[in-house]
Amino acid sequence: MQTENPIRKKTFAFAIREGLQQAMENDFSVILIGEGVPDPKSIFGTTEGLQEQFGRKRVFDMPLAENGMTGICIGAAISGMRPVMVHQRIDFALLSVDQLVNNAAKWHFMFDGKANVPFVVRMIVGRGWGQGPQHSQSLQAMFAHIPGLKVVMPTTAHDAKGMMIAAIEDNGPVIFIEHRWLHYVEDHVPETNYRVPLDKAKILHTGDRVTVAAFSYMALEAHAAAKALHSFMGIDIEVLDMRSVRPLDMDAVFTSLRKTGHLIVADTATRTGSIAGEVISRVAEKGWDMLRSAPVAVANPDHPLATSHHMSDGYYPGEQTIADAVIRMLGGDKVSGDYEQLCAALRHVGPHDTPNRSFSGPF
Amino acid sequence: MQTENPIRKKTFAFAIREGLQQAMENDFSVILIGEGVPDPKSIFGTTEGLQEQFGRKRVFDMPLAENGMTGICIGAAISGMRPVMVHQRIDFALLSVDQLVNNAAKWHFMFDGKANVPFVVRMIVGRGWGQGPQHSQSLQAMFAHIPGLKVVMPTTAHDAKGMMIAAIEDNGPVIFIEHRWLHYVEDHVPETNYRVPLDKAKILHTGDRVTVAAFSYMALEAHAAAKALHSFMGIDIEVLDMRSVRPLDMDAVFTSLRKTGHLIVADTATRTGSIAGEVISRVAEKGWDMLRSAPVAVANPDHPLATSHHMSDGYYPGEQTIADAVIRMLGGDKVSGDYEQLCAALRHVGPHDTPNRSFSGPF
Amino acid sequence: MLRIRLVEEALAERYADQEMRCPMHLCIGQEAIAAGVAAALRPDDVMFSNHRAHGHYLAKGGDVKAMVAEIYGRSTGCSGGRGGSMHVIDQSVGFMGATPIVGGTVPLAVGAAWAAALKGEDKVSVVFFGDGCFEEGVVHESLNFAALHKLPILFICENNSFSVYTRIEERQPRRPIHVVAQAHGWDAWHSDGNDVEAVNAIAIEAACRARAGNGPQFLEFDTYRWREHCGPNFDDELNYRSEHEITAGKAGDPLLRSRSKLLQDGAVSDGELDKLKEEITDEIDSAFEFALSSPVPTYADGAGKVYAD
Amino acid sequence: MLRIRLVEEALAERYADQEMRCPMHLCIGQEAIAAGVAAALRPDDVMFSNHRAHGHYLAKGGDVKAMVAEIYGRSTGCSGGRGGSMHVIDQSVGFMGATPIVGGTVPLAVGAAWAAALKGEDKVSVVFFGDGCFEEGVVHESLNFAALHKLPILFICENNSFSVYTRIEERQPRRPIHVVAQAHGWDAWHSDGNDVEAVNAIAIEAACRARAGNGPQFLEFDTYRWREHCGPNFDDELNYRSEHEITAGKAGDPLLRSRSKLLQDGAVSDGELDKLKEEITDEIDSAFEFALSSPVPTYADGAGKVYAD
Ligand SMILES: Cc1ncc(C[n+]2csc(CCOP(=O)(O)OP(=O)(O)O)c2C)c(N)n1
Ligand SMILES: Cc1ncc(C[n+]2csc(CCOP(=O)(O)OP(=O)(O)O)c2C)c(N)n1
Ligand SMILES: [Mg+2]
Ligand SMILES: [Mg+2]
Repeated sequence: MQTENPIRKKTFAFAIREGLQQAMENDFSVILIGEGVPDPKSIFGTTEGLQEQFGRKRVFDMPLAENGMTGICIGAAISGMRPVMVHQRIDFALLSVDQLVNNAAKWHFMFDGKANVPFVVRMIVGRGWGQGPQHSQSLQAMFAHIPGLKVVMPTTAHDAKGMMIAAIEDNGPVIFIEHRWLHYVEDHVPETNYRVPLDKAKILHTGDRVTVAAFSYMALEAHAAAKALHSFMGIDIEVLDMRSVRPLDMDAVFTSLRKTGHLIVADTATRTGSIAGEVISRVAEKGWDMLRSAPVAVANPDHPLATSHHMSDGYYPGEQTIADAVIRMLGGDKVSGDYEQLCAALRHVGPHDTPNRSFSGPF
Repeated sequence: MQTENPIRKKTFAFAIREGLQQAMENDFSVILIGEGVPDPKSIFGTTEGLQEQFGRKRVFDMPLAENGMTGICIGAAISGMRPVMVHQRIDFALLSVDQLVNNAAKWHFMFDGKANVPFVVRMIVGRGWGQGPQHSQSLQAMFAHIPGLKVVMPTTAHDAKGMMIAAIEDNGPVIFIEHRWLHYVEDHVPETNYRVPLDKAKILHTGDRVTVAAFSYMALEAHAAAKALHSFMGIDIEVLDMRSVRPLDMDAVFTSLRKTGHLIVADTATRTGSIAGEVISRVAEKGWDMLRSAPVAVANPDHPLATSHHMSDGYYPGEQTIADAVIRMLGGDKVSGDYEQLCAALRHVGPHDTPNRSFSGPF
Repeated sequence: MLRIRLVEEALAERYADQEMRCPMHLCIGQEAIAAGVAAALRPDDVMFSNHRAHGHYLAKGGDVKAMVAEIYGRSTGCSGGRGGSMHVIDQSVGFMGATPIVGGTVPLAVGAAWAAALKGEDKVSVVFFGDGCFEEGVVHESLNFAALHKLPILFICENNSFSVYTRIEERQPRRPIHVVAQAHGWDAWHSDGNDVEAVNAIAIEAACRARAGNGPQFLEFDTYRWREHCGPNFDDELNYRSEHEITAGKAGDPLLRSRSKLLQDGAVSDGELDKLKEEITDEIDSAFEFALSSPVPTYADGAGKVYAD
Repeated sequence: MLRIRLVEEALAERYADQEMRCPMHLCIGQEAIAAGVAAALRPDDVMFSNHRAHGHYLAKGGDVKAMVAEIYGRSTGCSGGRGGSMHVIDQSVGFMGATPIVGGTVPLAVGAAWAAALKGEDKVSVVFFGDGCFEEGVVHESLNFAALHKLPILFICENNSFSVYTRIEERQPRRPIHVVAQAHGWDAWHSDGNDVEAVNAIAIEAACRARAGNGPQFLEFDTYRWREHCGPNFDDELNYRSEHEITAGKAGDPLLRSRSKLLQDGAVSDGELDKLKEEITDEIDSAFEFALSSPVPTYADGAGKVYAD
């Protein structure tokens, strides 16, 4: 007789949906809105069936009016609702920066705590299949600069569900960023109604040679690099899935650095002004003595992404980039047979511009 | 008989006006638009008389419609005009982030260089007299994260004019950020039509003990600290007026660091996700060997500014903060009589929430 | 109305003391709109406002002590001193907040109406904004959504024909503002905004229609700002409006008109009005006393509460 | 019209080859609007478009080779391969650019009209957008500014009654779109968008009025999208629109209508039409050949030109 929970493998998209569903079951004030929320594609499956379950009074489509609708959600939030809004691409959310920054982030502060804005804004980072310059931006750093906003980027399906529930229960605005390629990735997703804190990193792979603090999809890339480095070169790096962008769990980074003394930060954004830079600067300021070498950012190059799949091939850093950075940092040699084996293992199979479905957790 | 140019002392606001004026005289395609541009207060005097000189076809007021008007300027720019737009507060420009980021920044790139967007957007950072949470933000980091945008923050009146002319002549979008308190500050402003590059820092004070890379108004604070440190404690720090936020003149920082080995970055923004962090991270990554101690960011605390003048007293770091950071970094002692003299010299006279008019250059 | 006028005149008078260190937009001359609309509302109806908020706040029943203290930057202020004149709030009377980003609160008011509709509450939501604000796209997005869902909301457009120093003719084509709302499917109303009875009559009917499920109501009221856009003074010397215009504008004084009407109708006597004025003056004096005697806060008082618990 | 249809059908057919690796929004069923409007324009009039741009680009005279190569991601594409289907440009024929942020190009078109007016050029500017786009605030900001300055601009609203899978009734109150523009002071026009002659007649008159200084013109055309919102296929199986509706929508086929009309009028013969089709098919084939035989670019080709020289 099996008493332990079996592994319940579900995709990140499923986990988001289940998190939304359970949060809506728990609390009648949770409402869900976004362009396409109730449509047949249901935001990549993440809102499937929710209108059927919760009715048209709680699950809505919306006009194309990002700033206005954001303000409307803020107005609803200070009136006792807990809205969740979805943007199919984070690029569209740029239209609503005014309401997010001037109102949502500051309402609680500027009215001396007299009102709360419980409001979750889901933003999806596009990648692949010619997303191009206006559908592939990864703009977490813009939002993370703003006091009053929390910004999270769950990586695993497990955390997606738990952080969704926690974000909805949070009494302030939470920018909830989902990397499009994560939607396909499976993990153990318990059926229970659980929370994952919005301010804690998690160790994906334990090691004592180099700390890799990684965000969102890059945490998967780092994890794959860690496994290959372990298997083929006997190098154990510590991979932190940062999970939260604001606040940053610097304690977790410092704890790991105390062991390793070496830091790589892997981000999904363009390098300049990125959150990777922010982590590095905090370590330089407050963890100077822990560092035994120059820290390294692994991030996208400082230009927009061209649409052509030929041109996007080479834009994104990945497992190999991270593994190479580790080896370089440790002064390792790249000509050994071990290294060749590692490269062979990490070599990408299939097209570069569709999600690599070999990632499968559980993490 | 005097042949050398005499010092022509003019305010930063005057210099902006003269830069605009000369650029408009040079090139008929330059047009100027913004809420209040032709009104009696003429954007703090920076647009005074320009409508009279250039007519109502080139100098405009505009409706309250930041995103739309930004798009309209972009449309005019790709049609051969060189628009300059003004926001009386950078906070209002948040409404136009979509057009700036999705269109202005990317148009040249995404159409393979087939079109240019020569477009200067002036944004003014508010401070003092109860500007409060929605009128005091300093959001350069948000814009500096975006490939395709140039972002500058001139400090001196001399540079304000020269960089304005250069920005208008640039064939791409330039975010031109003016700290409100700089408008009053005088400097030598030649009458000639000159340019100051958009990508170069400038040394305000030479020294070999600590490098202070400072932005905008903080460069003045750093300069005052440098003078006091020199006079009272015999410490010579090197103050870099960074002038440009994107691109960052890291060469200038590295050149200085090679002498000093110590870095402080002084920014006008809230700390997390700031450009101060960006500079530090780049130094940590690429200038690791030059650093002899942990770098330090001097920036605003990570919360919005309360309106109350009682509460804003203590929010902004200043000369004293920088001087203290220098002394701490050098392991200096703060109990000496010299230090007390320095503090006395730096002690603020008059209200903390109005510009300190004792700053007067020339730099 | 008289109360709003007297409070603002007192603020203007004492502004020179340099203890009210924040931008301040007075509504002197425009009081009838705030008063007439607020009198048509129930206590649990909700209200949002903009940078020129004193009149709205007071008309809805906001505490005058807390407002004055707010402007003085004391923790006893209605926003704990964090907001100043441009960010006032008194949720206990349904005044949900005012902020100075033009257009910023318009969708919030729609959101409050939406929340009321979703919860089945018998409430209307009201937002005040200016003619300039109508140019912001977010207002149109709000018009669309409110019409789509037939929300119980009143938009009150105070058309003083200026945005700062810029005339409406420089900013908008020559068509009445309310016709645009009408095109979006709103009920639209337009009247002299300096006639408090006319304002009130319209507001009563509009609120009634909104409450009865007839959808959103757009009320455009013409009025005139007497003093400078921001600050306590007159600004006639700037010459952006002619002496003639200013005189004509002030001749429409809503207070004077309402006073004559009341006296003529015999609704009140001169003596009663004087007594009322005295009472209000006392109230105001004690509000200023309250503000000035409130403890002086420090930086730390304005540093926390960035995130809700 | 036929050319647009044939090009898009060829794209749809070959999309399965997985060499066109980018989002693609076909306008099959909506061609009459692009064709009818473009035929009313002069070569130096300028045009802007959105995510569903192929028809507009081709109708304005855009190079078919360069468009196909663009979709294939080659450097020989009209945007050097950087844009794909959603960002096409051909400035040599006045096609100033298309981008997929909904509403993004609307103010740009107004800016182009403004520039033309400032320079005294005898040009009109045209922008195409959908019924969904009309909900974006930036469109209203654009309406206001264009009306204020009486700019020579045509807004072409292609009302296919859907935004992705969402019906207009879920997004907007029940009022015609063009009446809102009218309220802003625009001349407004409305007609069946599948009747190319009607579209053309209106566009000619509107362009003429705009050019003559009568200010901005808003043209709303009703039409129907046959295929999925994004991608090459039909999506009837998703059941967000009824079989009946789809059949009725397709019955309005602008090509069929125009073909019958032309044949009936004796303007062309069957044989001439067949020949035309053959010519176009040849042109299309060679466009695909061109695309496929263009050199394959690499990452470096898409990395520079971030800043203008
Ligand atoms: C988004 C934004 N743009 C500009 C401003 C600057 N500003 C403050 S009040 C104002 C005028 C608003 O005019 P109107 O809406 O008619 O209100 P009024 O001042 O006449 O009451 C302006 C332009 C702002 N606060 N916010
Ligand atoms: C600002 C923004 N919001 C959302 C989207 C996603 N999106 C792309 S096309 C589209 C539908 C637009 O509908 P409509 O304007 O009617 O044009 P149609 O597709 O019907 O031609 C949406 C919602 C986007 N690209 N940009
Ligand atoms: Mg006004
Ligand atoms: Mg449509």
